[in-house]
Amino acid sequence: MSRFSIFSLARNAMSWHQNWPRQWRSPNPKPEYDVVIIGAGGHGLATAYYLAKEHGITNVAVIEKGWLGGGNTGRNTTIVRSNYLWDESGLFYENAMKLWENLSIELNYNVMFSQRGVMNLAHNLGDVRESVRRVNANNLNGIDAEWLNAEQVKEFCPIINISKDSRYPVMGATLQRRGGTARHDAVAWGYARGADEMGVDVIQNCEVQGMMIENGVVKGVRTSLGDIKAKKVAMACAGHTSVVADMAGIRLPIESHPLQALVSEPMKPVLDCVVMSNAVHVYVSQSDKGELVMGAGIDSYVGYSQRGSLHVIEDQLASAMELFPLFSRTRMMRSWGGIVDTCPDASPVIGKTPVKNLYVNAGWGTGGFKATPGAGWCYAHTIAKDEPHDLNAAFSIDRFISGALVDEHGAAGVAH
Amino acid sequence: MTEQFRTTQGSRVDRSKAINFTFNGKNYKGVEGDTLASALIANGVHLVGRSFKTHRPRGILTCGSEEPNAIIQLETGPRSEPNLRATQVELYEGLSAKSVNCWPSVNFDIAAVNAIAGRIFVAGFYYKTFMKPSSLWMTVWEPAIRRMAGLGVLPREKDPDTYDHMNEFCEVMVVGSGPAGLSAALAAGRTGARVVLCDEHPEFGGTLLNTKEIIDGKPAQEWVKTAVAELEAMDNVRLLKRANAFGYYDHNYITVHERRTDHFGPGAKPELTRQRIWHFRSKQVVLATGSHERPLVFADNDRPGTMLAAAGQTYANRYGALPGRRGVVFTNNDSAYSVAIDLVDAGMDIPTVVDLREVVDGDLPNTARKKGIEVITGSGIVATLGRKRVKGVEIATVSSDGSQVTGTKRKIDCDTILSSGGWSPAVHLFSQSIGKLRYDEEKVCFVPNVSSQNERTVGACKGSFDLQSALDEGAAAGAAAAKDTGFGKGKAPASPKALVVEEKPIKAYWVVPTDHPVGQGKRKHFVDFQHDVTAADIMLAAREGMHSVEHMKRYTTTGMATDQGKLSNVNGLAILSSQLEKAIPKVGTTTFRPPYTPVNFGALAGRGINGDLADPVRRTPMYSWHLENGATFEPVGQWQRAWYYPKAGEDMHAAVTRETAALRDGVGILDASTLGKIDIQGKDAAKFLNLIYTNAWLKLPVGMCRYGFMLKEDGMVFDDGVTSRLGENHFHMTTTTGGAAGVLDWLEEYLQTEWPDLEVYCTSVTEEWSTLSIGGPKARQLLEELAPDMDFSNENFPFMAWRDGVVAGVDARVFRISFTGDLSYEINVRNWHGLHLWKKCMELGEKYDITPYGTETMHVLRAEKGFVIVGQETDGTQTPQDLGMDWIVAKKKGDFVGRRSFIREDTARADRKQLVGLMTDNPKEVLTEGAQLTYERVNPTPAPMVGHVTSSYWSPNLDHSIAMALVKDGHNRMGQWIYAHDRGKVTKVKIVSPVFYDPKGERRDG
Amino acid sequence: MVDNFRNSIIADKAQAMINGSVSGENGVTLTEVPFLAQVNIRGNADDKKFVAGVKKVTGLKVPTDPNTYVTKGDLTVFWLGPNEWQLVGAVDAQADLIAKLREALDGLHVAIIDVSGNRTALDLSGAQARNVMKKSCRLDMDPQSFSVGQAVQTRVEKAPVLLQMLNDQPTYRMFVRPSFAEYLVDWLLDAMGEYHHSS
Amino acid sequence: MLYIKCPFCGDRDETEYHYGGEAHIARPENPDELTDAEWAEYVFMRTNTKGVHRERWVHSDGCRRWFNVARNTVTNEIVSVYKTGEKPDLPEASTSKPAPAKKTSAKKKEGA
Ligand SMILES: Cc1cc2nc3c(=O)[nH]c(=O)nc-3n(C[C@H](O)[C@H](O)[C@H](O)COP(=O)(O)OP(=O)(O)OC[C@H]3O[C@@H](n4cnc5c(N)ncnc54)[C@H](O)[C@@H]3O)c2cc1C
Ligand SMILES: NC(=O)c1ccc[n+]([C@@H]2O[C@H](COP(=O)([O-])OP(=O)(O)OC[C@H]3O[C@@H](n4cnc5c(N)ncnc54)[C@H](O)[C@@H]3O)[C@@H](O)[C@H]2O)c1
Ligand SMILES: Cc1cc2nc3c(=O)[nH]c(=O)nc-3n(C[C@H](O)[C@H](O)[C@H](O)COP(=O)(O)O)c2cc1C
Ligand SMILES: [Zn+2]
Repeated sequence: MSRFSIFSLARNAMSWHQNWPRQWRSPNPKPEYDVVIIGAGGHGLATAYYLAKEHGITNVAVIEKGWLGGGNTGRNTTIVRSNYLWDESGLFYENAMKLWENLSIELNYNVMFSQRGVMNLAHNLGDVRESVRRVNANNLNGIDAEWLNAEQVKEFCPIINISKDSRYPVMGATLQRRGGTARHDAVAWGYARGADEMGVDVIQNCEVQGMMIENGVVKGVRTSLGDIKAKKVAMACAGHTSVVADMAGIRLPIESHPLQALVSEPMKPVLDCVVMSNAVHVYVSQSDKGELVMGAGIDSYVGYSQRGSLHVIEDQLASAMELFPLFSRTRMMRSWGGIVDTCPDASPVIGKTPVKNLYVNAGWGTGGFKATPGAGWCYAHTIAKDEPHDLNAAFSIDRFISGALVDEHGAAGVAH
Repeated sequence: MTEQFRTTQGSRVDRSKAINFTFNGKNYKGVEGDTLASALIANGVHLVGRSFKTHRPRGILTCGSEEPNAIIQLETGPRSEPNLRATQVELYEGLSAKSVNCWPSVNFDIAAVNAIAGRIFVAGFYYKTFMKPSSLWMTVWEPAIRRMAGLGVLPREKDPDTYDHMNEFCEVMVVGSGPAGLSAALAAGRTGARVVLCDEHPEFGGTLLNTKEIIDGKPAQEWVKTAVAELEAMDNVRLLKRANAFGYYDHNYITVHERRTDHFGPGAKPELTRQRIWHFRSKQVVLATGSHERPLVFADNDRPGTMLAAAGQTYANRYGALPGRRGVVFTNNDSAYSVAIDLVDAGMDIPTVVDLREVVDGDLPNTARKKGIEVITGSGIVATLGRKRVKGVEIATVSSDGSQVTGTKRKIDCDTILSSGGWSPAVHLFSQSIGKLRYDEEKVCFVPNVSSQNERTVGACKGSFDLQSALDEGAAAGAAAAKDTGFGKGKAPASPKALVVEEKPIKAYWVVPTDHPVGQGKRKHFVDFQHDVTAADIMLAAREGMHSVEHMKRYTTTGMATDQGKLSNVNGLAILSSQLEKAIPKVGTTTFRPPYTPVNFGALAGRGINGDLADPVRRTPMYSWHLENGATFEPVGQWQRAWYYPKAGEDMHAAVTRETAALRDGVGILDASTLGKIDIQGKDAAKFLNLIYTNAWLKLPVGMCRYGFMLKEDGMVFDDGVTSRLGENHFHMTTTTGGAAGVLDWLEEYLQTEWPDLEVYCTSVTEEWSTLSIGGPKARQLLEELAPDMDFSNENFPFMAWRDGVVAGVDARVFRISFTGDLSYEINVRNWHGLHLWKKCMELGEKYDITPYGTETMHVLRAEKGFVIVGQETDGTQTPQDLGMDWIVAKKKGDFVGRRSFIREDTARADRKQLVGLMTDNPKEVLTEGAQLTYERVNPTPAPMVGHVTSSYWSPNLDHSIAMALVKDGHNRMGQWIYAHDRGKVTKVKIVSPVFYDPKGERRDG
Repeated sequence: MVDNFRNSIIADKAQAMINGSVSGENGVTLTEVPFLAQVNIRGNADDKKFVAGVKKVTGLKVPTDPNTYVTKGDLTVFWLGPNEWQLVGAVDAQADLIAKLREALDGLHVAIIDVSGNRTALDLSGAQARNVMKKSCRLDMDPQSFSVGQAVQTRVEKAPVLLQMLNDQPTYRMFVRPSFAEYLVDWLLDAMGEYHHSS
Repeated sequence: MLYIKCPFCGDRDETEYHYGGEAHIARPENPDELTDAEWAEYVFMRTNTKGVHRERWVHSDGCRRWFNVARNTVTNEIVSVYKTGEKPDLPEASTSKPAPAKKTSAKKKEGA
């Protein structure tokens, strides 16, 4: 693989860019692998990358029914932060954050991780209380977090309306300065390129349609391109986890829902940070190309349609206008949906399953993009060692039996 | 300035009505009926903008919403709007516009130096660089990229305009008003069905307004006129112009964005909403959305003066504006010959048509030849000359497979290039509704194949590119659609006869070669004009492994600009397909998404743009009194509750100190009307309560009340409240303010789905009652005055009892319950009596110095007593036991919702986080709510947190701060000292009972 | 008789409603009809005793067709659901009605609840009323779908209402929770603004 | 936005309803007899069907009745609406359904 840099760019420019190699191959599946990962989203690809890099396991296939990165990885609002409430989550996401901070260099792929600061607004006394609680929890966990009062909010983001007469007055916000956004596609591509280089087969347009299970042990997968044997199989298929788990006879505490996002036409920058408000269902940033990238709410019902309802967008924009009156004269350029896999406690599941050598990584719901490097890293450990890493031990399916949920509704909110 | 390029006759503009406008600071004249684009063209202005990345000069390319280049900023001040397409902006007197994304001016744009470094700026270059050192990314590179971002500028002021929404139902919705749409609307309208016809354009007629077709022997525009007149006369037909059908959603839900006033100029019609979103539920839909002409991808194909052929025809025919003096037409199909013919007729010099096909012998080419136009076959434009305007073209014969230039170059002088690469049906709405497409090899385009909803496509949208088919298919579909909704017999009315000119097949030709291999020299083949994506970029993406069309799109950003690929998508995927040597249908299209044409945020927000209309503010009957008496308010869900009532000069602290003292020493009054109230009756009512509350209800005597907890099945507390037995089979339940609606839905869910055999009816009576809580040692005295006929003695009206009576002259139900620990009564009267009772209390209570108090004081008072607030002490992870309230969990009554969860491993743990009180060493120090707790003072990071402060107040009655907290193993740690952390500050605190005040409950009875 | 202790929660909106109304042929008016007697009845329409009992008191058979109401004199019975009805009568009629209903339905599984204060009523009337409703409600308001004799529980924008088509003027009567009344009035007045100017 | 026919009131927009999750998960009669895992099955585990999904809705802003909807979760086509207590056999959804993956293991019974 050729290294990417300004020098290689200049060199290639001389030859009219004719000599760039493929960033990843399109291999045919081998009959057998040590590990088959189902789903080439950010999580699946990162898992493959760390399996190879950290654990030396390179006889790995990532099987993707569509195009790599085309699931939620390719349709999310790219907010990255680690300021979760509970220790289990805070430490998990902080580990991911640390990986983000070095990811471009690690992958030799500019994922444009932009630490422009993420603000979560508080609109009532309950929000304020919960925000302060979270800031304190973060600080004690070594995660950067600040509480801003309304005036400080305005200072940090001058276009926000903090009028007390507003329908949703801003009473303050938490701020994580290290939070920000990343270029979602580049994350998938960078991991794919990195994994491919170490020998991982990323097999696209190949759907897993069944599992081979003998005596409670997984032996491989049945795919649209034929059967593939595997010593271990790892699910990383987000919204489709229940469908794939069902092939192994496993039921999960997961429901899939449509979640929408939209972009405006590109404009000169007016918003240089990320603003989220769970109470009024607004989360928005402005990309380096100038579009406002906004997440809308989740549709209430189970859905696999990658589409959502307009009224969700209309309600959300009405709220957004109150916070950002100047958005009125811009235009929505495109809207789309993803299928998010939600868990009852708004926390993910990463760990072993009742079927031996079959692993699950799911339940990321509206917020798993930020976890991508960390989830891949922990999941790779779990698969390689057949036991969870300390950082993801709390996120086993068993917690639904024991009752040890990690309830992040407050911090996870509607979507982000 | 005069309009040098305005023709003298024909066209739909009114040359007698001049309109003054300015563009980039210069004054111009246009005429009525012009768009900004046509007026600029009439004035010979072609350079209207700069491209996104490399800031190359850009000219007007199209005449509709598909325009990628002519993007402008309209007006200045609060009504300024970024990124409008000049091709859609209707001219009005005084219009002022300027180019976007160029500095200092469109003529001299400094960022155009980008183009010089352009050899490095290929697709995806930014993924390959700017990585090291990482410190520079945030400080240098990203800010630099960001400075280049965006097209127009948002006004900073609040939008002075208004927007609204309309909800409509119809039998047949027709989108697009070309010949196909008009025929469909006529056929459906004549059946009497409710029909809607909408079109983005300011006039109905579609392409018939642009061309010179003949219908029934007369100019087609006469047919349009009669058709529109007939439709206008039908009561059952709604006609919407300037109306972009932007979304086709599930269940035949179509959304339309209508621009109602923009064409009058900003602020000209203040009484009208500026724009409107229509929500249509249509039983049947006819899509007659026409097609988009595709540009040919040839070397230097983005110089100003390059235009789509049909757009040039439209400017001449419809607007009387010639695209130039001398033009070369470049095509791979017959339709462009009618352009050449019309332009010659309009007075333009069209010396040549360059046709990529080797054999060209159709009727239209032959007519063109007869007009003296040279037709050069098997050839292409291989280079263009000029910089800010085309000066000429170089043409040569090219190989039929597109691989190379085969002949010698010949130069033709011209100022305009009119290119046509064929037509792409506008299948956007069809695809949004999940219709499946098929690739038509002969027509060289994707056409609708399988519908997924009640919808039909007709005319050019279906790939039927001739006028007669459009008319016939429209009529048939209109009639059939109406019939499917129960109107008419389904027989299409005979359609008028179009003059049909046979067209010969198009030849697919995706990239026209030039004198160097594509991408390996200075000439660029643009595919996405706004985003500067070239054929070479797409080829590079393919080489780098971006084989999916979706990867190619994202890597190169093809189709991601404001036109959403209306012109570029098919060319892009075709180039990818040839690069991969894969058939076009195997490569496929990217996903079509709403909106068809971008829609203003303000319009989508509708009247909700005014926040108070976006979300109701709910008010109690006493709200006006609170407001007049200086209350501050606290939002609780949609409700506004009085928070505290500061007197002159008081801050919250002072007000709350005064209010709490009043209640403990005298009498206080609180508006508690927002509590949820549910009437529950039926012979199984008590049994039902037993199932949904944790405690026992069968034996509660009539006349008495009881406090209860509700759990979700996971065993965690989700609502609480006092429920009173009104009769043997009749209860009155109260819920938290925020929980009211959810609790009722939830009760009904269990009743209707789990226990349908229980005879119980639940009905919301939340707002039947206004609720006033009157508490304090003097409450009884006041009550006795208010209700002289009632007996308030402890014996006859004990704690946790209720009585009916007349209070202040009106019927009331009085509950003796207390959330403060002091003697307290909750008086419920009809909603409409609430204000009266409140005022009466204030009047009679004056001598006791009655003090209204708000939610803040209520919180302090209840915290002094250790009473929990669901949502403050709880966050969905607490059992009643965690809250120290085992007593509320019945051990013997059997099952209730959530009970089974208690014995799970984690829930049964003895050292869960439990509710306790906290006392600071320093009595004056008030902890911060949300402070985190640790057992040890000094901690490593991450620190082992053992809980947090849920409530914390200054307690004037105790002259000491108090706090409640959830602490791991707290119940076993009474008396221990632990540490509270709030943003760096550490406070030592002692674990105590959460009941701080009157632990024996001696104040309860007054 | 209206006792003078009563206050409508939107009393202070009265002038705004007058100002916001548009007179004339093409107009639209908004008025409050406060304090109507309202009684919620739950019961089993298949039970003849129940039907007869209600009929005895009101002279009306409880409607079983969805989204309808029946009227006799001052009394209207609305269908709210398969086992739920709302009786609306003249101001102050509720006490008497409730007493009689309780007596007539004694022993049956019913609930008879005074909800006179639980909602107030707004009348939107005039030639433009239908357009105002179309701006506000996601139901088909055209006459072939919603006509006199029909009433639905639905939402007018974000306010839950019982919406009655009272007459062909058309007049729409909206029974709305008092806490939402001010919002609803503001919403409707805002929607009426357009007709105010263009008459 | 879905357009759902309440079995009592008729066609109404989605905004009048609340979604109530998967239908036909009966509450266990004797929770005490269940293992923790069986209880978790009832409280948390869901079929999350891709294809025709039977689910509960309540007509919150209308008649307040709970009822069932069988809806194709891919196309949103509503295959059937029926009252609580009923469970009709259903015709297949008419529009495109993704091929449900072949099952190699017996599917578990719903509920506990
Ligand atoms: C609109 C929206 C906004 C969001 N905003 C944010 C945000 O701001 N911040 C944040 O942190 N998170 C956000 N999220 C969530 C985030 O996108 C996801 O949690 C995360 O991307 C999940 O990554 P993944 O790799 O697990 O899943 P995916 O990227 O969805 O990958 C799963 C892959 O599995 C494949 N697959 C499924 N079934 C099969 C099969 N049978 N065979 C083969 N392959 C299969 C799929 O095709 C898919 O490519 C958002 C999500 C959405 C939809
Ligand atoms: N010679 C050729 O090859 C060729 C090719 C294409 C079209 N044509 C001609 O074009 C005509 C086709 O007639 P037609 O009626 O099918 O199409 P049309 O192009 O005449 O009309 C389509 C109309 O729909 C409008 N529209 C499209 N999408 C819309 C949306 N989402 N919302 C609102 N409006 C929308 C367009 O603005 C346009 O006015 C015929 O006269 C045919 O001869 C010829
Ligand atoms: C962060 C982000 C930014 C995006 N910006 C744009 C954009 O500028 N232009 C555009 O057309 N689409 C943009 N998209 C949307 C994509 O085109 C696409 O709709 C999305 O990835 C979902 O894929 P699909 O629509 O192909 O299903 C963006 C998507 C994301 C996640
Ligand atoms: Zn209903």
